[in-house]
Amino acid sequence: MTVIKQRNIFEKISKDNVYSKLLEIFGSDYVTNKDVDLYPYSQDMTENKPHMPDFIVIPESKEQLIELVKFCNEYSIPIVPYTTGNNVGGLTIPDYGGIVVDFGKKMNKILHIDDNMMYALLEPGVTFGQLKKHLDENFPTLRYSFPNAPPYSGVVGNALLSGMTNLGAKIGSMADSINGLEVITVDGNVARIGSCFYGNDKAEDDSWWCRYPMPDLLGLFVNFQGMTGLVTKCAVQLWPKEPIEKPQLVVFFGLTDLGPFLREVGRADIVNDVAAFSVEVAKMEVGIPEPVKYPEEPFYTAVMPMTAKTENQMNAKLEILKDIIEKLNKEGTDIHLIDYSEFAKIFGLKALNIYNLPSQILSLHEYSGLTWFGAYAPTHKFEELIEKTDALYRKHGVPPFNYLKIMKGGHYGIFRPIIRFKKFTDQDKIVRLLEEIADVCIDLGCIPYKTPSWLTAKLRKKINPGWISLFEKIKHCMDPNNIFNPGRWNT
Amino acid sequence: MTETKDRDIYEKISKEDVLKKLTEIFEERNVTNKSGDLYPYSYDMTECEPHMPDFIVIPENALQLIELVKFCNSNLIPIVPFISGNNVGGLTIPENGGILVDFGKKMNKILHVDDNMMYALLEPGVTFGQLKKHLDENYPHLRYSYPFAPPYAGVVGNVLLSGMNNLSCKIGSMGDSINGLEVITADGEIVRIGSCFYGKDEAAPDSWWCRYPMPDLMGVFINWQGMTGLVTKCAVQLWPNPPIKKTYLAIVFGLTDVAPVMREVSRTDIIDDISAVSIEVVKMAVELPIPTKFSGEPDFASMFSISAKTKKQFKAKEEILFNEIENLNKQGKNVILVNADEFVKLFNLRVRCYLDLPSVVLPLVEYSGLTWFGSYAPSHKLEELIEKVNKLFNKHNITPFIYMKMMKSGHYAIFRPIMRYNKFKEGEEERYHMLLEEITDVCIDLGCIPYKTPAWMTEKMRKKINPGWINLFEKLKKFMDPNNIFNPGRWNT
Amino acid sequence: MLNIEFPDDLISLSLYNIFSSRKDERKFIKHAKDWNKKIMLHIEPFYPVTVIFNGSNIRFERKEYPEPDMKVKLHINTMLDIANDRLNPFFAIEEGKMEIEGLGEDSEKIMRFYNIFVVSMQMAAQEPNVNYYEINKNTR
Amino acid sequence: MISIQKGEDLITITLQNILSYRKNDEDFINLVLNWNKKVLIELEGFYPVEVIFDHDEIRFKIKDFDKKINLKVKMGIYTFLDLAYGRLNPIKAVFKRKLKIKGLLKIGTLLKFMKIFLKTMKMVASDPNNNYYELNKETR
Repeated sequence: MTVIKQRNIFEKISKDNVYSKLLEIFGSDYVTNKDVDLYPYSQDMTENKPHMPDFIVIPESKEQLIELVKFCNEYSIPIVPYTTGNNVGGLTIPDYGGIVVDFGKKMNKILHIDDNMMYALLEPGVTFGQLKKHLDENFPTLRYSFPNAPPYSGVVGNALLSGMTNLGAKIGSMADSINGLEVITVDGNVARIGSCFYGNDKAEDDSWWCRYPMPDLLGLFVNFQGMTGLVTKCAVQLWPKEPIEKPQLVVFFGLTDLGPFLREVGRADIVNDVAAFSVEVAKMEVGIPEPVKYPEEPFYTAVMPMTAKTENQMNAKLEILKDIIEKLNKEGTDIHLIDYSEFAKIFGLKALNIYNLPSQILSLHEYSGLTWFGAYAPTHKFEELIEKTDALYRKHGVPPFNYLKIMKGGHYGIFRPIIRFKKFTDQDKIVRLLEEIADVCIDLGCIPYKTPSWLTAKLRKKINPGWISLFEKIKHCMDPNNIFNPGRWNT
Repeated sequence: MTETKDRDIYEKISKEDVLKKLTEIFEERNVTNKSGDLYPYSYDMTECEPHMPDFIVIPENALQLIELVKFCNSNLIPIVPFISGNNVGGLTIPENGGILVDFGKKMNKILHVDDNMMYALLEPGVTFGQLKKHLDENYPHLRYSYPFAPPYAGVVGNVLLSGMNNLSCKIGSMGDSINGLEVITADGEIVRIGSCFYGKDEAAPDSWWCRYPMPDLMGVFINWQGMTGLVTKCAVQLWPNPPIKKTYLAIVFGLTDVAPVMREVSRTDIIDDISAVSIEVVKMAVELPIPTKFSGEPDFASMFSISAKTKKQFKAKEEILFNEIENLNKQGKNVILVNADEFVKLFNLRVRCYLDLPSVVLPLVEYSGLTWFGSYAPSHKLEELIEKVNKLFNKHNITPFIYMKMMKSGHYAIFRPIMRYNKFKEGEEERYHMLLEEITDVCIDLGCIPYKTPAWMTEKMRKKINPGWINLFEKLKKFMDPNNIFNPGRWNT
Repeated sequence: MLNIEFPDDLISLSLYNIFSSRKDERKFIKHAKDWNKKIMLHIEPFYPVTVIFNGSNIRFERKEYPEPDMKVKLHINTMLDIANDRLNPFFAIEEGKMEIEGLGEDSEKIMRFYNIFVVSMQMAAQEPNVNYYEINKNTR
Repeated sequence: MISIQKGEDLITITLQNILSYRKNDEDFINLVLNWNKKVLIELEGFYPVEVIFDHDEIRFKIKDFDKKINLKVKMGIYTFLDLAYGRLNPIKAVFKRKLKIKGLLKIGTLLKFMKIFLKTMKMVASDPNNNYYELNKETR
């Protein structure tokens, strides 16, 4: 588990002086050091070891943060960015204490929607629910895409950490949807990256339309978990909303039937996304607290958002989909296609939760603990991944909750075993299972995202030394005093 | 024009000793310093000021290059990567001399094509023609995409510099199609980036399938024009090759109406590629030396390529396109949509060179000189760009040659005025460069962002870019290449 | 007032969902109460489920009972066609899309089956998604 | 041997491209030689082009047309393509008013024009793209 190297962060300056400086920057209403306030920020849903921050600050402007960064860099005080704390990787647990910057409260404005170039310029605190509402009400012809996360989780964090959403089969990782960033670097410099990079202190609202073609500095902040700077603005791509919607449900009676299906349907380029779950998850959805799979039941169910501009286009897509399933069944799979919205009404409308995102996947939250091994995966290893993890689940007597996706027209996959648990009671068992799953998956070439530090510790042993030293060098170049979210990737 | 900062690169070591070392690393037959051999590497099609390299080396493996980089880094000798010299930005002109590494000759292998995860693992020297041939023969169900460039241009250079191809309306900039890189950094360390990053020295050929989700070190090498390291391997995404393909030609009357036409059609998300050229360009293809536009002639020709898995799907897409054009005509535009293959045959087959990429785009190569302002552009500014740039062309009475594209379902656009000229005609180069500078100023003011930028252009940009970006850029460059040995001079480094 | 046992397999859950929306409805109670029949329903490609009507109780069992009073077999998509009024149940029987054993001449049985199963299904299908939005309104 | 003026505008380039296709072919030469007629071809949406058949020469004009025109032909681009690709029979086209012709009575002229132009156009259309592939085979 997370190794916390002891480090006294108040060598150069007393805690009291830090406090008074923070009061000076943010004002007394927006700074706290009271345990009751700090406690909720000391942990998340996962098993990762909690650690108390020393201060919480609630910023409202870039200027405040510039001052904060300069100050913290001078005195080597850790800064941990926080939006809503919904990540499943302990990413905002302040492993070394220091200052948690809560963007969720006041830096949560939708600054601009560009109708023509189809993007949204956001502050870090904007949530999925907020963005969806804003678009539905003001730009009904545009859509964003949503992950399998509650509506009160953050858009910018998801994009910066290569999350995946319900357009994943079409557009791939969300990292490729970032048009531009405004970032505060360790020296207190504000850098505007992407097509918004013209203009001395301010960029035009209509200039945040692309990441390229200048030297790609954006990568320095993608998937770095806040280790290289403080992001204060982010522009993400939006997509045209197509009038015709016909989600489909696919059931898989063979344990590994899902593998070939995901590969084929991904390449066919006809669905927006495939969200494939173990049947246990589907049952959990309609309120079975401890779902078990009966032998007659299918192993997996997949929900696939499908949209089109015209009925003819939709029919053409469905025809292709049916052909794929027919072909696979001829080759021995046992796969069946069902109209999802119709089925959901018969089966229980709660099931629509999985489709109408963002939504509260209720049953996940009835548990105190939630953790997972979320990974980008090689699609030709799907079968092996399913079989091996299934065996591990059974060995530990935990119901298998696997969540699979196909990404970017079939170019890669997502494999994500999810585990709910009761904190403090069965946590140790779960941790063991999770570690075993992680080892198996990494050996099969999976690459975890939103990684807790106990996982990056494993990764570091497998990654080529050249990569590690370049990573270390860049981290050092960007953050010589290790003030930005220290501890991530074992920094 | 490019200022070549004079820098004596042989302070630390004599030219002779360098030659000795190079021969030791690459063997005599793969090293030259004869001006006869060096000359062709000293210039390109553009007006960018030529400069002779001191040596050409032809590598065949990474180990040689590691040795080279270590040597150059400790002796401060510039290294300039070269594939086929087809870029239109003077990017491989060795502004400070030094060693030019020609990947095109021996490091040009297609190392692996992954049928399932749809990517190709390439050495830097692989060309578009070579890749297309290889796929057509061995993986007919897969395709790569091709730029408006000859088949002997390099694939890896194009992706590393965010080029755009004939799938751009679907997939956007090629910068997003890179799955992984193998790079040699200044200290001679070899770095594998992307999902191939597991494994101490070698990566499994089936592990080059994605850029994410680990910290994105790849950005450090994208669009950097070789300033941060030497790329020795690159994996690029391939796409399914659908059985049905067809190109439609939209003939657009009215100078700026092509803009809304491209914008609307791109958003329908049914087109693989949308490109548009001034009508004069179409006529150039027919060997008219200086074509002029007559009244009554349309202003732009726009090409839409559609592909589909089934007839039904193709018909559905066609229907959507027809409706879109109908709407536009209802709104007062004047667009005639015809089947490109049919029309071109009656018009003149030479025009096919625009359809069957990669191909030698005849009207370009038939001139000795070629230069352009190639940029990513805000699509809502296209009208203004066309009007203003057209004026400039006419003012200098040079045939307007404007090439445009819509990228990634309409998220952004490409605006690229192009000029062919006669390199060896007295005063010609200066006359065209003057126009190019004026075009550059206008376009940058309207928010265009040039790519594959020559140094004189980055100089203009630096004045407009926010200081925070410049600082970060300088900091990173200094840190990746403290002795400034990697393609010095690019971005005025 | 009927009580319907809460099952825990996919198909029984669907039936539970269909019935429970009507469990306080007079007409439904009239038909379902004291019917005391075992109806085996096999929704392909899934598995057979036996619905046991016993006094005011409805239970589900994931198996074929020895001699059920009725056996019904149809594909899930046929079921959805019927539920959404795209297919008349009687044509479905004629066309062999819905196989029914043990219908006999007992018109009351037909009536009850029709009302309990088919009508309930159709009602579920026609219902607007209101209750779903209720569940979730806080989160949207 | 017929000499054909080089076109400089879209439509003339097209006409030239079509007519040149047979310029060395016996029958074509016999048809055209000393025909000495002026034909005005207009593609609707574009502009008229005068084609001048003058002894062993074919020339084009896009303005200052001659007073005396022997034949005026007018059609839309789609009719043009349909005729070329044999989807539409010229006689039908005339009756359907898709192909509008002034000077119908000079039936001889009309028929000869059809032989000279429409027939050639169809030959061009049905020709495989060989010549193109010839001209840049080294690059593919």
